[in-house]
Parts: sequence; C-alpha cells; structure tokens
Amino acid sequence: MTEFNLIQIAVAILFLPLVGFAFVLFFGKKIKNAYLFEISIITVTFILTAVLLFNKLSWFPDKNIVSEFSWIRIQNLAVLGNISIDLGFLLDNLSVIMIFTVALISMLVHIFSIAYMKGDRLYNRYFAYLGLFTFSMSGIVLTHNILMMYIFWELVGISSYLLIGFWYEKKSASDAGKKAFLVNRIGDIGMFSGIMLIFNTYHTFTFDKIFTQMAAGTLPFNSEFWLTVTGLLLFCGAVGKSAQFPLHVWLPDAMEGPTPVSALIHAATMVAAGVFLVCRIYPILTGNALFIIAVIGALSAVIPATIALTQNDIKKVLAYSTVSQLGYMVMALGVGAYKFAFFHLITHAFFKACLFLGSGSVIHAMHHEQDITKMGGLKKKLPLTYATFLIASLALSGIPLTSGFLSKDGILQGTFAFASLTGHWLFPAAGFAVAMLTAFYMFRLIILTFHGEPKNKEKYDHAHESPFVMAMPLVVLSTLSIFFWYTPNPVNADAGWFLSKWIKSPVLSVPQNARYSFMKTDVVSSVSKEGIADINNSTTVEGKEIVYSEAYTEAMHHAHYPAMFLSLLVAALGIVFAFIFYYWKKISADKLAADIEPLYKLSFNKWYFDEIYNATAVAFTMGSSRFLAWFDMNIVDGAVNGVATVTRWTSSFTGKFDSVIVDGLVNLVAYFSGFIGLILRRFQTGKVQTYLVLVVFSLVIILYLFKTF
Amino acid sequence: MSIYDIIFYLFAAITLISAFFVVTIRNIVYSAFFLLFTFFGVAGIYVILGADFVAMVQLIIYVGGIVILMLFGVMLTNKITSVAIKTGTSQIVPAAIGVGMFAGILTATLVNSHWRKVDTAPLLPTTQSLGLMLISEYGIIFELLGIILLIALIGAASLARK
Amino acid sequence: MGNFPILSFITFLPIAGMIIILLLPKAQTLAMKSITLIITGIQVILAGFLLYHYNYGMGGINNPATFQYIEKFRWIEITGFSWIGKIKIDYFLGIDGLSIPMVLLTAIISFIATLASWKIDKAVKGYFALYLLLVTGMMGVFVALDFFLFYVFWELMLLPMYFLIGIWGGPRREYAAIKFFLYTLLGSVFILLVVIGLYFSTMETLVDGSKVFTFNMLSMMDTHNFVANGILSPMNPHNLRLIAYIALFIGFAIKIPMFPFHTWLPDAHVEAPTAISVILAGVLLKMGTYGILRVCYPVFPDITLKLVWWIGAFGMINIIYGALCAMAQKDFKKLIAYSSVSHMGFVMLGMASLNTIGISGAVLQMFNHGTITAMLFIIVGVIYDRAHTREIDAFGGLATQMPIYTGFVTLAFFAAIGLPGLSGFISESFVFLGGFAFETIRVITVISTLGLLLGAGYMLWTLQRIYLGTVPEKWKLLKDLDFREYAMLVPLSVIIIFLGVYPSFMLNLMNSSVNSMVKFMMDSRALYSSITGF
Amino acid sequence: MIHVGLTHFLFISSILFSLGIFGIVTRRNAVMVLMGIELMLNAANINFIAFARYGNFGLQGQIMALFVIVVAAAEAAIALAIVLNIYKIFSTVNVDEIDTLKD
Repeated sequence: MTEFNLIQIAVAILFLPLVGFAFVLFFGKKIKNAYLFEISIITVTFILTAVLLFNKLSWFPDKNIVSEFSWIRIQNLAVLGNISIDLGFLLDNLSVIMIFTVALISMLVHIFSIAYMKGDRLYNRYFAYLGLFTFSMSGIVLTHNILMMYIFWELVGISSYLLIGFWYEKKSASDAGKKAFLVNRIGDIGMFSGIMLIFNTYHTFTFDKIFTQMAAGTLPFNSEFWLTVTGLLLFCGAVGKSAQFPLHVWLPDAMEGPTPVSALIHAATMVAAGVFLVCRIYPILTGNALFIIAVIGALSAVIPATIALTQNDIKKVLAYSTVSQLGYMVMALGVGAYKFAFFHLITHAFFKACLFLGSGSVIHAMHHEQDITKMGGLKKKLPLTYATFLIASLALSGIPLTSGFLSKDGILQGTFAFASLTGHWLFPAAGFAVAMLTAFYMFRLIILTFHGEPKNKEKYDHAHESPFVMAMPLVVLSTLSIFFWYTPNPVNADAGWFLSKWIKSPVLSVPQNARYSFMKTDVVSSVSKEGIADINNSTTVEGKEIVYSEAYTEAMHHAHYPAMFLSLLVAALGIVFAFIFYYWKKISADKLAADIEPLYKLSFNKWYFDEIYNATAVAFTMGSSRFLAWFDMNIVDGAVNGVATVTRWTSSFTGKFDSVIVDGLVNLVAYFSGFIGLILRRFQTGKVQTYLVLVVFSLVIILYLFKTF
Repeated sequence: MSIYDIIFYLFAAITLISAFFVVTIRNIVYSAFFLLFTFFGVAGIYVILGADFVAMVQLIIYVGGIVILMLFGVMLTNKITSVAIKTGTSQIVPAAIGVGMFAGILTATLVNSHWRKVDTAPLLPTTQSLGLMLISEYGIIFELLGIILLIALIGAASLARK
Repeated sequence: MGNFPILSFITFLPIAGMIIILLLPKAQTLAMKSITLIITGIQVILAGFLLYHYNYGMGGINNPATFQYIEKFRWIEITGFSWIGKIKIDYFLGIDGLSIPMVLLTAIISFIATLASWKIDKAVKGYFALYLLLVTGMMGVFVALDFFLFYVFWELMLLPMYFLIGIWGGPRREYAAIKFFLYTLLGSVFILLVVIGLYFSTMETLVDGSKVFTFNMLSMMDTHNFVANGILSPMNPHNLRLIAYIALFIGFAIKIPMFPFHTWLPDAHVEAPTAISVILAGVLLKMGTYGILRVCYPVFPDITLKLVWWIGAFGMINIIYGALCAMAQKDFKKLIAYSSVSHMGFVMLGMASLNTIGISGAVLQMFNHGTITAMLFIIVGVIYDRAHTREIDAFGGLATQMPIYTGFVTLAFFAAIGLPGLSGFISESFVFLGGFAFETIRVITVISTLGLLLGAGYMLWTLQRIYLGTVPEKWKLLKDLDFREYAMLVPLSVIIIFLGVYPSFMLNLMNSSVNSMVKFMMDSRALYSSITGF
Repeated sequence: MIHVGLTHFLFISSILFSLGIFGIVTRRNAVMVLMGIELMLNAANINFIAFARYGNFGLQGQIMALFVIVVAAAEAAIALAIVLNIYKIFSTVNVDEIDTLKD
C-alpha cells in the first residue's frame, strides 16, 4: 500500500456517494429499487474507509499524506504574483478516523432507513439525499484547505436543508429546514470573513501553508489581535454548524426531519463538522480566542442541558443533549484538552447515533408517537431496543466501562487542570453540573419510555420489536459504546491506542506570547533536551505535538482521580434523582415544577431563545425589508411620481396666483419651478411640445457648455 | 450704407417681422399669409446672396405650393362656420424663456465664431451651372429626390384617402 | 478564416434575418420563429468559433495591437468644413477578454430567449423583427471599440426594447415601457454629452501626420492624444473630468441598475414578456457594468481611483437594499427583479476592488448572473404560462405537482444564493476576496457579506412558499415541463454546473485582459498625477 | 455701421430658426406646428446659401438648399395628409389633446 493508493482510495470514498446521489436522483423514478444501488455504494465506501483507516494507521501513522491539484490559477497579478487555488486531500490520523466514523454511521443509517422509511412516497429520493449528504461530509473531512472545506461546508448545509425538510408538505418541516440553513449561514458569513482575512494575509487556502507562514511570523495585519479575530471568525462557522450558543436554535427544530436523518446529522456528521473544523484550525487559535471558545462551549453545554430536563418529545431531549455534548467538546478544545475533545467527538458519535436510532425504533413501534409522557413500559415490547438504548445512555451519562466515561472523564480532567492553573473554576463547575443534568434527563427519558405503566394502551398493544435491518445498526452502535475498542484499561484512556498512538495534538503556529501560558514552548526544557538556546527554533524542535508545560502535565496528572470520582458521583446522583422522581415517585415532579414555576417555564420554553430572536433579529429584518420595499415603491419611485404630483399642484397653484397678480417676475419664477417639475415629472406628459421645450433647454445648456467664445 | 445694405435690411425686416407674426398671431389664416411674406423675404435674401435660381425655386415652391397646401390644411381641418380658425397657445412663458436663451446663445455662437471667409466672388447667374451639377455630379441624388417626391405623392394621397 | 469579418457577421446577421422576416407574409409564423432560432443558433456557433480561436495571452483594454478579430475602416469622413476640421468616424470592432464572455453570453441568451418567445401569438412578424434588431444592438455594444459606434449600438438596442415591452407586455406595459425608455434615454443623453466632450478633447495622429478629432475609445485612453485645452483633457487645469465621469457613470449606472436609479427595472420586468425579461436581465443589465469597465475605467482612470469608494459603497447598497426589497415582494417576478439589483451589486463591488481577483470576480459574476437570472425568469415564465398569476402566496406545494420543474427551480435558486459547486459561488467569493484585499473598500466588503444571508433568506422563503407545503386544489392540474422548456432549462443548468466545477474556463479567458486593466489602472495613478501636477 | 457680411445672414437665420422653434413649441394647432418647421427649414437654407457665398464651396450650398426645398415640399405633403388623418380620428388637430403617448 503506497501513499498514492491511499489517495486513490480517498478519491473513491469522496466521489462514490456522489455517484450514488446522481444515479438515484436521475433513475429513481424509473428503477424501483434504485435505493439498493445507493446502499451498496455506501457499503463499498465504508469498506474502503476501513481499508484506508487500517492502512494509514499501520503503515503511515505519523505522516500527513497530501495530494493536491491546481483548480484555479490566476496569473500575473500586479501585486501578488501568480495565485493558485488548490484543491486536494489531506490524510492524517484525524481525517481517516473521522471519515471512518462518518462512513460507518452513514452506512448504518442507510440500512436502518430501509425499514424506517418503507412506504414513503419519495423513498428513492430520500436515499439520494443521504448520498449527497455523505459526499459533502466526506469532503469536509478529507480536504486539505479551508476554501474547499467551506465549499463542502455549504454543501452540507444544503443537503441538511433537503433532508430536514424532506417531508416538505409539512410546514413545520420546511420551516425547520429553512431555519437550519439560515442560522448556519449566519455562522458561515463569519467563517467566510475569516477566510477572507486568511487569504488576504497568506494568499493561500491550504492549511499547511498557512501554518508554516504563521509560524514564520506572518500575522493578519501584523497583529495578534487580528489573529484572535481570525480564529474567532472561523470559529463562527463551527458555532453555526455545531449548534453552539447562541446559534443552537436550529438543531432542536431540525428534529422535524426523519429520525434516521437526525441520527446522521445530529450525531456524527453535520454537527461534528464544527468541532472538526476547530480541531483543524487549532494551530492558529490564540489563547484569547481559545478562552472565548471555551466560554461559548460552557454556555452551550449548560443551557441546553437545563432545557433537556423538561422536554417531553423524545427527539427534542436527545437534540438538546447533543447541543450540550457538543458544548462539552468545544469547551474541551477551549481549555486545551484537544485530544479528549476529539475522542469525545468519536465516542459521542457512536452512542448518540445509537440513541437516535433507538428513539427511531421506539417511534416506529409506537406509530410516530414522540411524546414520552404517552409512552411507558416499552421494556417488554422492545427488549433489544431497550438494551441498546440503555447502554448508550450509560455511555452518555459517563458510567464506567463505557466509552463515554473515558472521554467525558478526560474532558472534566482537562477543565480541572485548566482551572487549577488559571483559576477559572467555573469551567469544571459547569462540566460537573452538566454531567449530573445529563445523567438525570437521560434516565428520566428511559424511565418514562421503557418503565412504568403504558399510558397509551392502544398504541402499546400494537408496538412490536423492530425488524432486523433496524436492530442490527443498534447492536453495532451499542457495542461501539463499550470501552474496549479504545483502550484496554476501562478507567484510564491515556494508556489506550486511541490517545497515545493515533491522536496527536497539533503543533501550534501562534506566536509564543499569544498562547496560553501552559502551551508556551518551554525554552528551558528544549535547551536541556536539544542543547540549543534558539528561541525562534524552539517551536519546531519539539516535533509533532503541542508542547504543554510541565505544570500542565502535572496538573492533568493530579486532576485525573478527583475528576473521575467526582464525575462518577454526580452521574450517580443524577441517576438516583431520576429514579426518585420518576420511578419511585418519592417526589412529584409536577409539584416541584409548580413550586419553581418561573424556572420550569424558562426551561420548558427553551429559555425563550426563539421568541427573542423572532422579536429582534427576524422582526428587524422583516420590518426593514417591508420598510425598504415601501420606501422603494413610495420614496424612490415616488420621487419621480410624487414630485410630479407636487409639481402639478404647485403649477396649478402658481397658475392661479399668476392669474390674480400679473407679475412678470412671479410668472417667471412659477414657470421656472414648473419647468423643474417638467424634468422631475415622469417626463411623460405625453405632449411632444413639452418634450421639445425640454430639448430646447438642454440644447441651451449643451451649447453653453461647449461654447466657443 | 450702400443700396445693397438697405435692400438687405429691408428684406431682413420683412422676413423677421412677418415670421414673428406667423408664430404669434391667433388667426391661422392670417398666420399662413404672414408665412407667405416670410418666404418672400427669404427669397429676397437669397437674391442678395447671389442665389437667383434658388430664390425663384423658393418663390415657386414655397409661396406657390406649400403655403397653399397649408391653407388647404387649415380649411379642411376646421369647421369654417365656427370661429375655431383660431389657434390656442400653450406654455408661452417657458417657451419664450427657453427659445430666447436659445436664440441668444445660438446667435452669439454664430456671430462670434471665426469663420474662415474667402473674398466674395462677383455675382453671376447660377442657373446653368446648377443645372449642370444636378445632372452630373449630383445626378444620383437628383434621381433619388425624384423618387422621394413620387413616394411622398403616393403616400400622401393614400393617407389622405383613408 | 483569415480576414473574414467574423465580428461584423455575428453582429449584423440578425439584421439579415430581420429583413427576411419582414419579407415573409404575415401568416408564416412558424417560418419566422424558425428563422430567428436558426440565426441565433448560428450566432452561438460563431461565438463558439470566436472562443475556439481566441488567443488567451492577449490583453486588450488600451492597446489596439492586443485586440482580436479587429475590423477597422473609415466609416464616415467629411472633409471640407475646413474651419471645423475633418470629421472622421471609424467602424472599429474588436474583442478582448472583457468582451468575449459578454459576446458568448449574448449569443447564448438570445438563443434561449428565442425559444422562450415561441408562444408569442400577437403580431409575430413585428415581434421577431424587433427581436432580431435588438440582438444586433446588444451584440454591437459588446464588440464596438469606436465610441460613436458604441453609442449607435447602444441607442439601436433601446428602441426595439421599448416596443417589445410596450406592445407584447403585461397590463401596465405602456407605463413600464415609457418608464424604461425615458430612464435609459436620460442615461443616453448623459453618455452622449461625454462622448461629444471627449471627441473635442482627443486628437488622433493619422498616417500622414495630421491630427484629427477622434471617437476612438482606445485613443481616448492614451494621455498623449489629449488636446492641451480640451475640456476633458487632464492637462487643462479647468477640466470637467470629474463632472463628465459622474455623468457617464450615471448613464451606465441606470442600466445596471444602480440604486437609486433602479425603479424602472421591477416595472419593466413585471410587464415584459418572459423572453424579454430574460434578455433584459441576462444581457442588458450587463451593458451597464460592461460600459463602466470598458469606458469609465480606462478613459478616466484618475477619477476612477478617486471615486472607487463610492462605487463600492453603491455596490453594497445595491446588494443589501435589493435583497431586503426582494424579501418583501409579493409578485414572484418582481422578487427576481430585485434579486437582480442585489446581484448586480456584487459586480459593482468587484469592480471597485481594482485588483485582478475582484475584477475577475465581477466579470465572471456578470456572466453567471446572466445565466442564472435568465433561468430564474424562465422559471417564472413557466409558472405564469400555466397558472396566469405570479402572486407568491397563491401557490404552494408545487414540488409534489411538478417535481422535475421544482428540481430545476431548486438548482437555480441554489445557484442564486451562491451555493458551491454552482457558478454563483466562485464569482461571489472572488468579489469578496478581491474587495477585502483592497484597503479602501474593506469595510464595505465585510458589510456586504450580509447579502449572502439575506439572499439565502428570501430565496429559501420563496422556495418554501411556492414549492413546498401542500398543493392547493386549484393547481392540481398543472403539468410538468414540456420539451421546449427542457430545451431552455437544460443548457443553462449545464452551464451553471460546469462553471461551478470548472470556473477556470472563464477565468483563463479574461485573465490577461483583467491583468492589463489592473496594470493600466496602477500605472495611471502615477501618470495622471504627473500630468495634473498634484 | 459695418458692411453687410456673413454674420448678418447668420443672425437672420438664427432668429428665424428660434422663431420656428417657438412656433412649434407654443402653437396648439398641428398646421401651425408645420409652419414652424418650415420656418426652421428656411433658416437652415439661409445658412447654406450664406456659406455658399462666403465660404469656399462653389455652388454646393445652393444645391443643398434646393434639395432641402424639395424634401420640405414632400414633407409638407405627407405631414398634411397625416394631419387630415388625425383630424378624422380625434376630431381635433390640437396637438396637446393628442397625448396617447402618455399611457
């Protein structure tokens, strides 16, 4: 297996889903089973990603394989010289692991959908859209430059628009699709501005070249402030796609799409793209930028977690849980726990996909009933779904032996260490609070859905376990939520191959004094290791990873056990509370809700974000649009028509005035104003003679301008 | 002030004064008659400028043809019995201002331009040489004009017949 | 092909067609349509031929030697008025990288608009005769290099347009036609003023060494040709170049149409028949920006450099104002018309950037907007043909009723909001990247990115209101596309997708010219400051 | 008082021309408009002939004046025919009442 073979495989992985999309789109009407083509294509893609993953990690574990070609070449620019806009692939460990995850989940979702979507009017079209979506997402993961990433970023946006609004005949569905796209677009505008800044500074879009130039000291407008701004603008894209506060509002609405789509979009692919972007641009993020990112992440972790507590729609709960978990990852990136963030991205992808598909299975069984207060006791009817759902929930709550425990623990550990070094204790506090809330609402969900008495007897009686094609993905995903895939030691992920071998934190390109203090290259240590006291060189001598200071390593080490036990404790607390409230019913949840009604309402109504946005941004835009349309019709266009009326009125007035007082001077003034009116009037009295007068005046002006004497 | 000058001023006065009446007087029939005088004055100016043949053509075509045509137009389009042979005017003041300014600037331009003049040649009869030019150098244009006249004749007849 | 006058041929071929059509008896409508189709088809082939033999390395702009397919001979020559000097007007055609995309666009859009006019049944003879005359005028504007000739073509296109809107238009057609006519005529008057002013300020040296006033645009770009005391000569300390520039700019800006001169556009579009809307949005609007690039920029580089912020600012206003106005429209066609206003703003923004990327983006956007908007207007036409209304709120759920049509609609809408993979994306990105690189308009560029959001907003909203949801009972009978409509929409879709994936095709074509333009502007900064001495 | 020369004739013609415009612009009767046009044509003719005399053209100016006269005759005939038609359709020849161009 050479590097070239790997690139060939990557090309095939990228374009096969597109072929599937085109084929099914064009022949879906004529060939009844066109969707089988798409499914086989995606299976082949998955096998290829597995091959790619295996070969990359075994043969080139430390190598970044790049292949590029020039897409647009602009020559002889006056200032910049030749510019070539390249497209290309970057295969590093990050991208091959990610593409494997994407392809796996995409394949499972395809298979799950065979049964779930059975009988839909646009059955084939649905699979075509899934193919398009997989193509776009693969593009984001495999690309080696920011422009191509933006291109596929938008394609993901549009394919999510198509998928979320798949049942377009429902107004709520098409609304949700539109909202998703527009909210994403807000983030994208920020991202594009960031790209403009990057291009303006480095004249290239390729990540490697940007990093190299930045490490050599080129900064946007030569200032660290603008570097921070660049990083934050690019992060805006992630805020949109990963549904971070304050742009998280689209994600819960996006649950209007078919449930497998929710699993695909909101677990592993689209929302993960934002976190992936931050991972990609990590080298250019300054300390200040990272801090703001951490704050946004913390807010996005806490707020949706509180909202999830009170939701009754099974998919909404999961949606808010997704936002909250993504906030977790972003916060982890912000506090410097890069590896754990990416680790959580992968583990979360599997168990959240499992949860969504599980909820799909429940909804399918209950004939499209989504309200958990109307379910209950489904454990007996859907044993397999229950088992897988439980495993995934345990993983999400961070219970040992699951993958979620490992990654979540790592993130909490990271915030803990960060706090001990910088004193921002709110981050770990937020982390632990969210851990408890997560455990609570997940078990609330499980208890209400699977335990207790069935509340809707009729639907309950008709419920039945899902067919094989739906059960198989659930089983696969729930197995992937167990620890042994990632590390042999169920309590410490550091020892595992995933973190020690595969995922390397990138070398920072940011100038030393713009970094977090614990990420500054330790000059002394490099002297001691290399015997060279060259500061300029010190960024590169260390090789492939971020150099954390010894204090940080120390802090991480110390944080390990406290974080682990504390997180276990809060998770257990959360679960216990859930049981107290909903299983044993020791405390009435309704009564408590009534006692703290304002808080309950705040949570139940999603902190009124939608209402606030509707009342401000949307209302402002619509208002100004209506105002401007009115302005256009009546002021700009009416400047012509309106002035005409006024002038007509003026001239009739002056006409009368004239007939009363015969005064040559007044006459002259009046007619002069009438003449101005003639110009400003629609120029269309319809009388040739009026036009002629105008012509005469124009001639006078022209002759005067060009007079020869 | 030679006799030449006096004749010039005479014709100029006839032309301009009657032209003024053409455009100001209310009765159209009178206007037409003043138009006749204007053309006559113009013909006189032609003579002063040594264009004897053109002057004759002017008299024959304009005075004899076009003015009569105009009168027919007036008669045919106004009820003779009514008093409507008068014409209304509109937008006198802006027109007067505009045209006044225009006249001023046009005159100033023409008068102040430095024309490259040659010495005036002695006045000679022009009819023969014009005739020669019309059938030699300007032959095609002459023919074309004939066709135009024919077309105009047919066109006018068919238009008026409708 | 050697000396074959291919540009004259491509320009005047429609006139030949017009004469044939005029000679046909009134009832032969099919023959008239076919002749128009064949003529415009030949134009497309000729444009393809031009493209095939086009030399990518030649820059054009101000250097006559690097123009291609040049045809130049004396057109009008009057000697003898010795005190005025000789009047000499050349018939001077040629193309460079700025014009060839426009020639291509004109040929393609004319062809497609012919198909769109297939259903015209009122006074067919007059319609197609005028239509062909219009095509000649448009093509002429893009190939003329003599300012007088340029102006003649500019006016030539005006008149048929007036009649095409005024006779074959909708209920308020006369109002719209008059408004269009007077607005553009006003612009033409401004242009004419400057043409005359430039004529009396520029002298060209003939072969025999004598100097004459000239209408040659390329001579006007060379400072050596200016007369010392001409009113538009930079050497004249009391020159009127600024005023003349503004007049010329407004003349072209009315065509773009630039805020606040844009109000004729919605009216004209709403009333015009589909094919004419296609032509109007596809080609006519480009003449404004083309004129600015072809004339304003190289003839008045000194003033351009001074006013470039304003050009960018008006571009920004167009983008945002047009988008917001579009959002509030209830008439589908009016909405598309305002979206044109918004999209032409990108062109202005790109022009204002004065660097290769931005201007390339602007020219590319001209081409792309031509194809995309043509498609959008055809889409409106399709629905209007069937439903006889354009009220957005009257529709709903057409995706169920007309799935293939909706597929094309989705493609066109996505192209209009600049989705990657479709042609609009590259041009808009280039405009932004170019604008951002130029310090003067950097802030403007950043604000303009809002247009991306607003554009997506109104487009998706429209998509939702017309095509998504459930079908009202009364539209249950609407039929999906027929063959003629496929023939219009498929080529445009192919172009849009092709340029989305392979924009280099167009960018390479214009690269040398854009570079020459940028270099010329940069050199002029020093040149003109040395002449005027400030 | 200076001797009568080129400028005198030009003066006459420009005044005549302006009066012609005045007539066209102000008179409401279509026939009167035609008369105004005739005045303008005559003004132009005076210019032609004056330049023919004082410029270096020989008789070209006079030829041109002849042509103008011929064309004017044709024009007058056609125009009057049109006026008659207008009168039949609108029952008026007042140009300001004929404003279908307006809508």
